[in-house]
Amino acid sequence: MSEADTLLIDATTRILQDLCDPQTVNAAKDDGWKPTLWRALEESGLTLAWVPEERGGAGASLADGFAIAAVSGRFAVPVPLGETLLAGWLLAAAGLDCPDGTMSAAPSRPRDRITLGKDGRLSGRALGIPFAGTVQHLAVLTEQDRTLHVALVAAKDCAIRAAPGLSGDGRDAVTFDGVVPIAMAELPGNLGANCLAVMGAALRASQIGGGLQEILAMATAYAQERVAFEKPIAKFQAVQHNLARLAGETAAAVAAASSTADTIATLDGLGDAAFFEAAAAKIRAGEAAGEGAAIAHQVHGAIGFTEEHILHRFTQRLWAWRDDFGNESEWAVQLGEFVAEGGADELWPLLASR
Amino acid sequence: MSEADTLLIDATTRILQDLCDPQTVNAAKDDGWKPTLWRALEESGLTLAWVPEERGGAGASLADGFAIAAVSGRFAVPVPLGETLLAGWLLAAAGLDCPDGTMSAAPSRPRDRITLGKDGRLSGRALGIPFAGTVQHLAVLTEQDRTLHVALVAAKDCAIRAAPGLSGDGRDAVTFDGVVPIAMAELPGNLGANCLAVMGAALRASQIGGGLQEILAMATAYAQERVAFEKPIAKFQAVQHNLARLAGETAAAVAAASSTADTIATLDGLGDAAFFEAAAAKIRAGEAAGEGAAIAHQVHGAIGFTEEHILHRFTQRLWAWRDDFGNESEWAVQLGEFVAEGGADELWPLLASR
Amino acid sequence: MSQAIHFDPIRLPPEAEELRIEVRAFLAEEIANGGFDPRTTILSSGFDREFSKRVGAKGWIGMTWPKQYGGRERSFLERYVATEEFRVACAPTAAHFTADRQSGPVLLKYAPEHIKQEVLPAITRGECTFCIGMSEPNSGSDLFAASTRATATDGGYLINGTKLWTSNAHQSDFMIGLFRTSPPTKENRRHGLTQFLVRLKQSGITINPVRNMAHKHEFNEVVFEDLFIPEDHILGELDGAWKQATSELAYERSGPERFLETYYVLTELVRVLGNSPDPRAAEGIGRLVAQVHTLRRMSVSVNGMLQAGKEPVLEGSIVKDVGTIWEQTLPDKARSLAAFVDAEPGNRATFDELLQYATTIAPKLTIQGGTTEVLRGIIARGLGLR
Amino acid sequence: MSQAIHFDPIRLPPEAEELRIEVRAFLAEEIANGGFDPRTTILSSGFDREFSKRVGAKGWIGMTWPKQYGGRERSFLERYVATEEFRVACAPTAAHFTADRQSGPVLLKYAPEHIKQEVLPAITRGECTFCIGMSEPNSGSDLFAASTRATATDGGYLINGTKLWTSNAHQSDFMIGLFRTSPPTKENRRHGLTQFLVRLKQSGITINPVRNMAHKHEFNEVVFEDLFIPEDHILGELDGAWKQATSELAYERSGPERFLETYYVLTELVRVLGNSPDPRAAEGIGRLVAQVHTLRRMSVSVNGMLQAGKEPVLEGSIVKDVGTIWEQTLPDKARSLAAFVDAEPGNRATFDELLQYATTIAPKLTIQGGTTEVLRGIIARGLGLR
Repeated sequence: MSEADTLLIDATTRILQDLCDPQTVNAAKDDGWKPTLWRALEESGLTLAWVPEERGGAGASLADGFAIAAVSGRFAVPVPLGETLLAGWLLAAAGLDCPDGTMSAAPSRPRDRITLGKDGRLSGRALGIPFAGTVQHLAVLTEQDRTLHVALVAAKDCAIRAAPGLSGDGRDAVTFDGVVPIAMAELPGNLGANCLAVMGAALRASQIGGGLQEILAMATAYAQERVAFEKPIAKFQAVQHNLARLAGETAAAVAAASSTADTIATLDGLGDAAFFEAAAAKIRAGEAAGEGAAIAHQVHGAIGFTEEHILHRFTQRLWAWRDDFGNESEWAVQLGEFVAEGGADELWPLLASR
Repeated sequence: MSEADTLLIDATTRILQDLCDPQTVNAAKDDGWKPTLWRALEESGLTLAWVPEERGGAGASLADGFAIAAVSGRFAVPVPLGETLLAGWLLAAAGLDCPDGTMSAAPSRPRDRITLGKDGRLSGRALGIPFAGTVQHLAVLTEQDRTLHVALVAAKDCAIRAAPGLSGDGRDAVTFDGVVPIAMAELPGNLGANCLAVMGAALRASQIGGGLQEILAMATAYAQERVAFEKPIAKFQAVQHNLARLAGETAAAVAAASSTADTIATLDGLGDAAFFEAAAAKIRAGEAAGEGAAIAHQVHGAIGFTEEHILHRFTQRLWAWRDDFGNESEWAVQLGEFVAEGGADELWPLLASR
Repeated sequence: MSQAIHFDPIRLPPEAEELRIEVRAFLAEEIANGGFDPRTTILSSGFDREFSKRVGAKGWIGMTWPKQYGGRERSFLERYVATEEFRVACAPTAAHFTADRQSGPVLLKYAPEHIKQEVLPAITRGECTFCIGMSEPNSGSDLFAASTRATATDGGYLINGTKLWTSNAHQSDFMIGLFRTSPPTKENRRHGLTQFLVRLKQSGITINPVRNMAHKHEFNEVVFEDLFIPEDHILGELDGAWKQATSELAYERSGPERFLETYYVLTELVRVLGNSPDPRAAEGIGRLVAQVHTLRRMSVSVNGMLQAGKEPVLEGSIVKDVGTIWEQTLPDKARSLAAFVDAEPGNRATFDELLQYATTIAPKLTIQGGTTEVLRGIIARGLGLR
Repeated sequence: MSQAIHFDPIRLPPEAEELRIEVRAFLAEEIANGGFDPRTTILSSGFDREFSKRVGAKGWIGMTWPKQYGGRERSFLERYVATEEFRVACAPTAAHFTADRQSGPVLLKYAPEHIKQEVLPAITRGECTFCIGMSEPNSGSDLFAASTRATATDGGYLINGTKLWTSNAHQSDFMIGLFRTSPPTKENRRHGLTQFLVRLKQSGITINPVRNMAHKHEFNEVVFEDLFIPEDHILGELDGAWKQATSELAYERSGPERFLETYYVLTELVRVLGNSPDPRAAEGIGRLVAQVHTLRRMSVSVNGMLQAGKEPVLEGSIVKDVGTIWEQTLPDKARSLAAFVDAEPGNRATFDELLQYATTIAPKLTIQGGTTEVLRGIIARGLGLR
């Protein structure tokens, strides 16, 4: 079992509490707080936690990075912290140096392909790239004659069609046609074509787990404050049972995500075990995100449906995160095919091996 | 809107109350009550309600027959009343005379095919035929060079592999290879290959609706009697909400089934409208059967799981009925393909036409 | 034990189907000539006074009401057909729908004659928008906790307090408000509330927007400060609003708007899945269609039974419970079924846009107009459990 | 606000994985030499004393207990591995499982030394079957309503009353029974119940079968008429059973048996869907596997945290709630996913047989050992709501 650095988690939590309190952010009149937050995260080394020190990063462990992601979920962080982490990991994996500033990674949807031509130019398109419209760089997984490469691209060089997505963070369409990367390198042999999807899914599962923990706490607290029919609604059995179900969904997401993070952190490369755990976590956490958000809203009633309440900062990100790096259906088909190929009698040994 | 004969419904209810009270049947040491019940049903003309008088039946309306089926569901009738009704309808549709006694109809599963050879012998196999192991005759929908025929077959002439099925009523495998029918006729042109499936689905949906009404009444009554934590469990909000959900499932099944019965009773032949309604009713009633049985058991707790309690007489039949004449998935694929063929903009006109 | 649940398999009568043809022609022409745009209507509040006036001119607002008040004395099944066609066409009915469904019937039953003569015809002309002033900051599901006071004064009442979640208050002419005229009694905590007709366009009323999580201005906070309401604006019995609350509920709960709120997602889903869906997609469509068909048949049945003088109160509540849960879960099911639809430009842009919107508004569908929790309590009472 | 829900990503230690290899070899050999048949075990009660003795001989019953009582002082994670392997192999463990999981730990904690020395070693040898005498005709979910009396007499107690739903009582040697020694007090309705060790093979006890809806004899009614129990057979505090009820609950709620009860359906589903499932079937398998994997990881985590001295009480209850709901709905999901599997003879006969059985027993999974309603109340309490 891997252990994340509690000091690092505490530091992340403190920065986010100070500079990204959802209540303050929600009430802010403009985005002026964003650069301050980003600077604090960057200066503390959190944004490039997964990049070795010699490549400009903080050289933290894989377990640390997932812990940062889980904390970022608990704050519904509206800056590309997770995305920059992921992009940094991809660049570092290929031995590339990491630039400062915000990044995102592409592709996010399983069927999007970006190819690298003989002329050194990219082509292809990726939809739903988180924060693509606002980040400075993109780390791109690309193919040239079946060889996988990682390319660092300046966002300004790409044609980006902005779309706010559910959370307002941006789920933008990026067209790479003709773009010349700033830097490029082959992906090492211990990583496959699904490496970005697996890491992205694991990251999102961690964030979903964190987000669910927070809306469970919010809904639990609200149920104890809100009075209806002359008692706190927490005293109604229907509300208690709804919250028990929310706790169950939260537990499943948290357990699946932390199991996956642990698997990736303790094994070398991203083999079948990482695929299996990441797929299961993204499926189960994605299901939990949908169920959990619905329950949290039901408990909150009308107030939770308003712009001024922070609940939507979480629920809209939960909905968005379940779509990123493969949705439940996409992962489930892949996982189902993997299991079927092994056959009925190999399923239990597979499960027990985790 | 078609109206069933209330006198007939009352008569059916009375016979079943007298001779097929679930409590009495459940406690009976042997099957001695079965012939008495069957004789009463037969003498009152209920078993051949859908057969014209000149062919040996009661000549009741289609609406009447579906009403009988719904009442039979309310009593979880363990004799082939619905099956004989259906077989009688099929034989009569082809202009064949109906024998006395118990019957069932084949095939029940959508992909089972029975063919009629040039030598006048049947071949093929049908699985899951309700009561096949105990009835005297089978009405069989069969094909000869794409022409549809109805054949009356003596059950003793077939090779029958008995299986009790969920309800114990029998869901038997019937092999027709080499069987020479007692009588045979072409199906009239206004009926197609799906006519038995459509009628069977409509019949089962009616029975499921009746069964759900009864378990809703049982669970409601039980919740008011059973005391836990010093009050009737009906006073617990969780139990109230479970029963409200059961009421919703019951309502959906009843509404879908009665709409289908009305459609078949008022239109000539079994065209697209009958297919659409029967498909929707079998899907929705089948879903309701599963959900509803689960809720009724949850409300009843341990007592509902015992042999001596009558709940299982209903729930096991609900589970069995949803498999007969096409399950939810089979009908849903057919209905989905039908809707998709019409296209998005024709969906609302289709719905509104019903 | 309660009466068995029952749904007469009611079909819409010929006059209703004739009306459907008229309504469809009207809506098609409106769309064709730019009268409204369905997509815009979905994504906005759907409030368009000019459109409402054109609907009023056709005689389709308050169409079941007596002719002397501008109504057309048509049946509830005719109204049913018009309502579902407007809803499915995503027409902007917000400026008249509340008055048509709820406020008008209340006025018809409880308002003094001169108010009926003044207001009802204006509603039918589409010139008069109503909102409903029930909820308050501390009184949501529990309406009888309302604390906004109506204090008796010369010839009327002075209103002080705050209503919340009042949809469209900022664009309305009238509110039917629930105010406290007496404290509750020990025996009956529902005692002491009275319904009033409130004219909104006057001083003493401040309306503040409450934006929703889709960042739209739909709700309002309505603050009353010494607002005077004349005595003859009382609707029904003083202190006895609790007796009136249930009068039109079966209609209100069982209308097509109770399951068609996100119907556009289903239409677009069928479109993106194409004419030859694989078994996975076909099964999904089939199950969704079976459910919406069943809900519609339940809803038609309840309306028809009401028209026939029956009282399907339990059935009406069930339609709302099953219907709102369904319309709420539809976006998630559609998302899953469309997971493998190719994202080539144009293929699913409309679907994705509408799906995203429906996902965002879905949470309110089991909260507004009575939460699932309250509704299931009502159903449980109908079953004899409470 | 409560502590955040947490699951340490615990992996099973090498000694547990070594044990797994041993257990698998044992089970494979048992099946090969006819020691037990998985299918028969599923369809029967799974009670086989000879098998239990062979398991006892391997040292796998009470394996976490002190060696002085026949235990092996192995870790709870080792026990976890053995339990899940036995469960997945559909081995007939009914003759020892209750004693291993519940009764033994109660004796260890509360029984006097001479009883521990007598009974515990016999349990570990697989020679001693326990049942649990908690529920009564009028006391199911509400255990503290138990009314079977234990009246003080010379040197002990006389028991009169009836226990119900007592699984395997007819094949058991002992019961741990909950009897009323005093009336409840005004302040504490849970006061007045005491746990006793009951020797079943004596007069004064009548055991009547209660067949279940699958027509199997699993439950019993156990009638006590002036049964004498010596004083030293009291387990724990007189009148204070309510303090003891929670001692081993986290283990009891979070074991692999809480989500693997119908696991055989998943195995057979994967088999009938074949190696190249279509997207509909593949998605279905994928979602089911994601869920069972997650449950197992939750369950391992809770057991590991317990072993590490933590108190994941809330997490343990959640495992049981989510796990039992899942194992209950699995048969229905499998039925739907297998809808298009061809019915050629042999193809799905085993699947259909097991599916039918699982469908029939599914209702009990959210009732036995604490209903979903009671469990969710416990979770709500863990969240700080009660």
